[in-house]
Amino acid sequence: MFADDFQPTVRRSLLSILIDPINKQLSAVNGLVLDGIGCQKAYRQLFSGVTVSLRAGQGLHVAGSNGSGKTTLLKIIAGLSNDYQGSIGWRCSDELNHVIDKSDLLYLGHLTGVKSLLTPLENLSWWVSLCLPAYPIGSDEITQALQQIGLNSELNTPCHFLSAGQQRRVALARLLLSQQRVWILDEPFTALDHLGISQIENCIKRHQSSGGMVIMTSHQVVSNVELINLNLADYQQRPN
Amino acid sequence: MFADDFQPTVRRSLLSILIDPINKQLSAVNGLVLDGIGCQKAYRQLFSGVTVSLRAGQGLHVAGSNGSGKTTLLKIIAGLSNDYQGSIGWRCSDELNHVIDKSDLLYLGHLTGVKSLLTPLENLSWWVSLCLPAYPIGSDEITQALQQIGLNSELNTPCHFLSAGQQRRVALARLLLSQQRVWILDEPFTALDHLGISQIENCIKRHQSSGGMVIMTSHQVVSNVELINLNLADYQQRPN
Amino acid sequence: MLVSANENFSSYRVFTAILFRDLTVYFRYRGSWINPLFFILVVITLFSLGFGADSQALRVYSPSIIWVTALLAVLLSLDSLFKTDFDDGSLEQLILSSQSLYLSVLAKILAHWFVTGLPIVLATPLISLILGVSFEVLPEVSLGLLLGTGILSFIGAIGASLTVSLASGGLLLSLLSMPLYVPAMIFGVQYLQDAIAGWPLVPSLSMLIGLLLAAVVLSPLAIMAGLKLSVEA
Amino acid sequence: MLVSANENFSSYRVFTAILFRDLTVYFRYRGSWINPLFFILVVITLFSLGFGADSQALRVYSPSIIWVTALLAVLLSLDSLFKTDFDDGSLEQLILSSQSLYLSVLAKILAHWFVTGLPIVLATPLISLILGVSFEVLPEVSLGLLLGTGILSFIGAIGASLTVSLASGGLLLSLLSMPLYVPAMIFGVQYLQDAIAGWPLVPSLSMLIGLLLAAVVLSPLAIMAGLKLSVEA
Amino acid sequence: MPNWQWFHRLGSPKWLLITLDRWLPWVLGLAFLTLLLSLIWGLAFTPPDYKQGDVFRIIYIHVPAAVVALAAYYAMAIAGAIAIIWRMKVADMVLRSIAPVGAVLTFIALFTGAIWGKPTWGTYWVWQDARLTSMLILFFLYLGIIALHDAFNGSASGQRAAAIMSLVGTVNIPIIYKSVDWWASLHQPASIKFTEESTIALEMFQPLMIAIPGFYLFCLAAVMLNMKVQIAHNSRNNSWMIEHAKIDS
Ligand code: HEM
Ligand SMILES: Nc1ncnc2c1ncn2[C@@H]1O[C@H](COP(=O)(O)OP(=O)(O)OP(=O)(O)O)[C@@H](O)[C@H]1O
Ligand SMILES: Nc1ncnc2c1ncn2[C@@H]1O[C@H](COP(=O)(O)OP(=O)(O)OP(=O)(O)O)[C@@H](O)[C@H]1O
Ligand SMILES: [Mg+2]
Ligand SMILES: [Mg+2]
Repeated sequence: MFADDFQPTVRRSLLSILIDPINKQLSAVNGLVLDGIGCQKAYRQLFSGVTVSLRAGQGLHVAGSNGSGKTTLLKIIAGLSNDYQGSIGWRCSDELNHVIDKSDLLYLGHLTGVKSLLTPLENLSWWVSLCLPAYPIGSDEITQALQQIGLNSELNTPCHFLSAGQQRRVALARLLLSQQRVWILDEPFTALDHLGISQIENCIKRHQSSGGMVIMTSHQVVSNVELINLNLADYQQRPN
Repeated sequence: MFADDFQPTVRRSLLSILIDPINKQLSAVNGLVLDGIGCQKAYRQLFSGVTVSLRAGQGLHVAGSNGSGKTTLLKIIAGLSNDYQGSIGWRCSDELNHVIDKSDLLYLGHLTGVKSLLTPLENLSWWVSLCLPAYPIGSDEITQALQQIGLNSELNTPCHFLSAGQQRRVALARLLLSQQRVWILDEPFTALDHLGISQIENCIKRHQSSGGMVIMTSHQVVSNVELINLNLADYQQRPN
Repeated sequence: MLVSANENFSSYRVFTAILFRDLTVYFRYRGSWINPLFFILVVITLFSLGFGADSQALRVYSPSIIWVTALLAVLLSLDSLFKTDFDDGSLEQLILSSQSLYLSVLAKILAHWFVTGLPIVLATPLISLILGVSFEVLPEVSLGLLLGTGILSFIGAIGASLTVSLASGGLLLSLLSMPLYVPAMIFGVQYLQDAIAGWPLVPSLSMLIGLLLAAVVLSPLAIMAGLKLSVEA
Repeated sequence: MLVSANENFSSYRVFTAILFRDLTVYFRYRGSWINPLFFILVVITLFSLGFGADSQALRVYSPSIIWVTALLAVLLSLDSLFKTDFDDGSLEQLILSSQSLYLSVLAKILAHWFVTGLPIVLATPLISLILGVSFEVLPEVSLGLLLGTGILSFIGAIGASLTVSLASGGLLLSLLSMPLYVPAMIFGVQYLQDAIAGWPLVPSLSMLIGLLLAAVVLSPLAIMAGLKLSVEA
Repeated sequence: MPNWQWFHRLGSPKWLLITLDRWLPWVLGLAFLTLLLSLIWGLAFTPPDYKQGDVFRIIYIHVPAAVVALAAYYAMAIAGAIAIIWRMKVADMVLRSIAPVGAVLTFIALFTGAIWGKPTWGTYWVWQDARLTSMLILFFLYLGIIALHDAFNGSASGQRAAAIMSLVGTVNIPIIYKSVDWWASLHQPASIKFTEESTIALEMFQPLMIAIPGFYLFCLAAVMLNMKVQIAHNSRNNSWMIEHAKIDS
């Protein structure tokens, strides 16, 4: 009934509803709202008044030149930084709910959280237990995800032996298992070859079509995915 | 007389000649030769028989999918790894000279050697003293190089405050000051925006036109630079 | 009801996942658990070397020596407790995990204690031998080291979480932890002295247990705050 | 001729560039040079706390205490000597530089000594005060610490270069360095004992000087090999 | 409806700087007056101690310094708590301003105590004395907080880190206070008591009772000065600050 577009699998349906903290009842999530986000770094206003409303199934491409504040914005949305103005929240049937549960967010930044001493298999299993503890994801599924992303013979090689692109793939394999509603991807295509990029693009498309949202940055052209463009240059103040 | 194409500035002419270690006389360098390079990692032959001859002014684009061994090859050429088969050397008037002086090589890998505690200015000055100690490069030139690459207000901000792309730029500013004959660049376009990429491409073109050589990898399309393509897939052995 | 049972289960899953991952990482470098042990043995040997023939003095000062060395071994190893996770971005994932950071922190410290504190405790007979402490009080000394290394790990982890984003945090960590260690030091040395002299143990033992409980319950709060601010930095 | 003069000049330029860069990095974290000093003061304080009322014993064992503590302070800080350079790729650039790696290594160790060994040497009066060592032998004790911290830095750097590519190298470093430190420890303690007792210093002093010279000349060779190996790994 | 204006003003560095400028001369003047009064009274008009002679007069520095050093730690920890709970920038500045003052006062207490110890106990320092050692620990705690704050190069994280550390450090406070009662000690047990009869002679006591407020005022003045420095540093790029600096010079 509610949030129909959030039900590609039985699992995700668990997340598509939200317990309203005030009325203690379930409500449907229609989208993510950024309201007048601004950030100041060392007395310089990086950007201000960033206002976007993202509906289920939509994606946002944060563009801007080097140093314009894309990473900063993504970290703010992910909840890793508290040093900002404005507000972020879910839109639940026309009301704004400012409590975003962390289990709804997947963040993948410049640092990927892949332990170089562990093998791809161990790395991904750990992440699954950490970020998807409520889902019964078995080791078969984890192996499959890694193979699908192009790691076959390297499943049990410690990651510090892997190439730059292979290490990124270990991190990106999370997208294949993810149950999170919003993906926040900071330059996911770094170090990937063409095949890898198109795989990730497909992955994002599938996520969107099942009602997920994506917020990403990339200096490379994202050709196959439909994304709303947000150019941070439009939100910069003239230096005074 | 000899090696005419190596003389864009007075400085570089110093490097365009080589002291033959056997006959103790000067000889002209015509190019770089890779002869049957092969490398094995953990009982797996990554590639073998890579044979290329690069003339002054030419560039080599090492292509290949993730994990095919591009970084490994570049490190071998740079002299950072001794674990390989085959030989590398200068071609000096038809003879092969196996001593490549380190002062002729500039290597820029996944790790850039930018200290995050130091400012861009300090970082570049250090590199100049370290890798170009024989050249009278003043701090004006260093500042100029950084400004040219797009760092203006950040000259004196410690690098760990800078964005991913800005940090790469601090490292890439070396290219503007470089006096080395061969540039070995491992994915130089990582994290750069469009403007940055075209700047680096121009930089490479200028280097080539003054007789320098470039060996690089990139998963992005390199549109403006003429490069010989070397696909590592062609040098892979079938797994047996 | 269902939700809370489910939540408990997933907390448990996260706790064990972190515990076992950390233990795997520690054991993959064989050094990790041998090193603190080796360190404490070498330093204690050096001390006894320094004390030379005067074995009487050695016996008298052995409580202090044991404590100071255990403290240094723990401090030395604490530097990397959160550091590698910070460097490779795992810490961000840990903080972003929907599960309680409190439990994650507990799991990490526990794993760390398994590879630093526990080997020291197990080496008590060897330490006693080198320092000439009577074997009769072995259980008491072991218990003291068990409680002591636990306290040292938990308190030191506060400093580790605050300095994890700093490049040269190692020594700043010592600087911050030393003052916090003093109460534990005082009671710990007192306890060992009582144990070796055969005096009643209840007062100093109860102090140590109290300190450990307080450290286990309270220090994760400070550590959570420290980790969050480090990720923001 | 011209070439070699030029080469000398550029070697000099590289040496100073590395020295000053490292010093800048150390001083940018104000902690870097205060921390070892602070560490040694705290540990010595803790020791004297442990020794308690028996200030006689304290004075007798002060040579060992001074050496063990200086050793630990140097060891603790050595961990980061090449580590940060390894992590950010500076080490590759250092090795690729056409200039002599020998000189680069010397410069790095010297810079490190300036911020760890030297403060300890300058703190000799304070250390003597805490340990109750007579102020009359201050010059001799300072000289001993000067030579001693130098030896400790150079020898410890060998272990640091070998362990730099390992994630949890810190304690492995101690493990590797300890055996190398034993000769220096023995002669150093001997020297300090002689100095404090007012005995003739020539024999132990000449041993210390010999050790320092050998360490300065020979250890960079091992360190160069260790660094190259670490970068390849 | 309570007037919250002052509370919001606290967040404005400009208003704070002007307020500090207004109050600082008064506090500083009062501090000097009381200190001078207590010192003259204590050094010149109090009879010498029948056992210690004139040496005891160091009490007029030692005790106030020790008392205020401890109180400063409380103030710092409270500022830290406020900084963490309400994320007030002013509280951060207060914390960072108190730390060096507290460190110096602690050092004075240590130093004067050591000097006093020589004639009375026959030694500068006794290691097994818990009060002496815990005072030393307090000194290290102050230094650690300063070092931690500065290691972050002035970012918001450094301020939070220092605040957390100051809160964590409060565990040492009861030990410092109670140490004399818990362990046999050479040091004086608390002799200044407000609920019972003090065990100290009235003539010696009176100047001390002036010296302690004097030290408090002096500490306050130093903290205010430090805060001015902090504000100036934090706002060094702001236009109003540049104007302000011009007016001052
Ligand atoms: C380095 C050595 C010393 C240190 C660190 C030290 C520290 C302290 C401290 C922390 C206080 C507590 C203030 C309070 O209760 O709030 C204090 C008070 C006092 N100290 Fe010391 N002290 C030292 C040496 C001495 C010596 C040698 C004497 C005299 C024999 C002395 C006499 C006193 C007296 C009379 C008080 C006031 C006690 C009271 O009324 O509460 N102190 N000292
Ligand atoms: N303490 C500071 N002092 C000065 N500038 C700072 C400070 N901290 C951050 N900045 C600036 O804030 C910006 C941070 O940008 P951010 O990392 O978000 O960029 P980005 O858009 O992700 O860039 P990139 O495309 O290079 O990844 C940079 O321009 C940086 O210079
Ligand atoms: N010890 C090892 N065990 C197994 N495989 C290894 C080992 N060391 C290296 N390899 C393999 O060697 C290859 C190294 O590739 P390299 O880093 O040169 O790739 P690359 O072409 O630069 O890739 P990318 O485009 O991702 O940067 C990887 O496939 C890696 O799996
Ligand atoms: Mg970025
Ligand atoms: Mg690569």
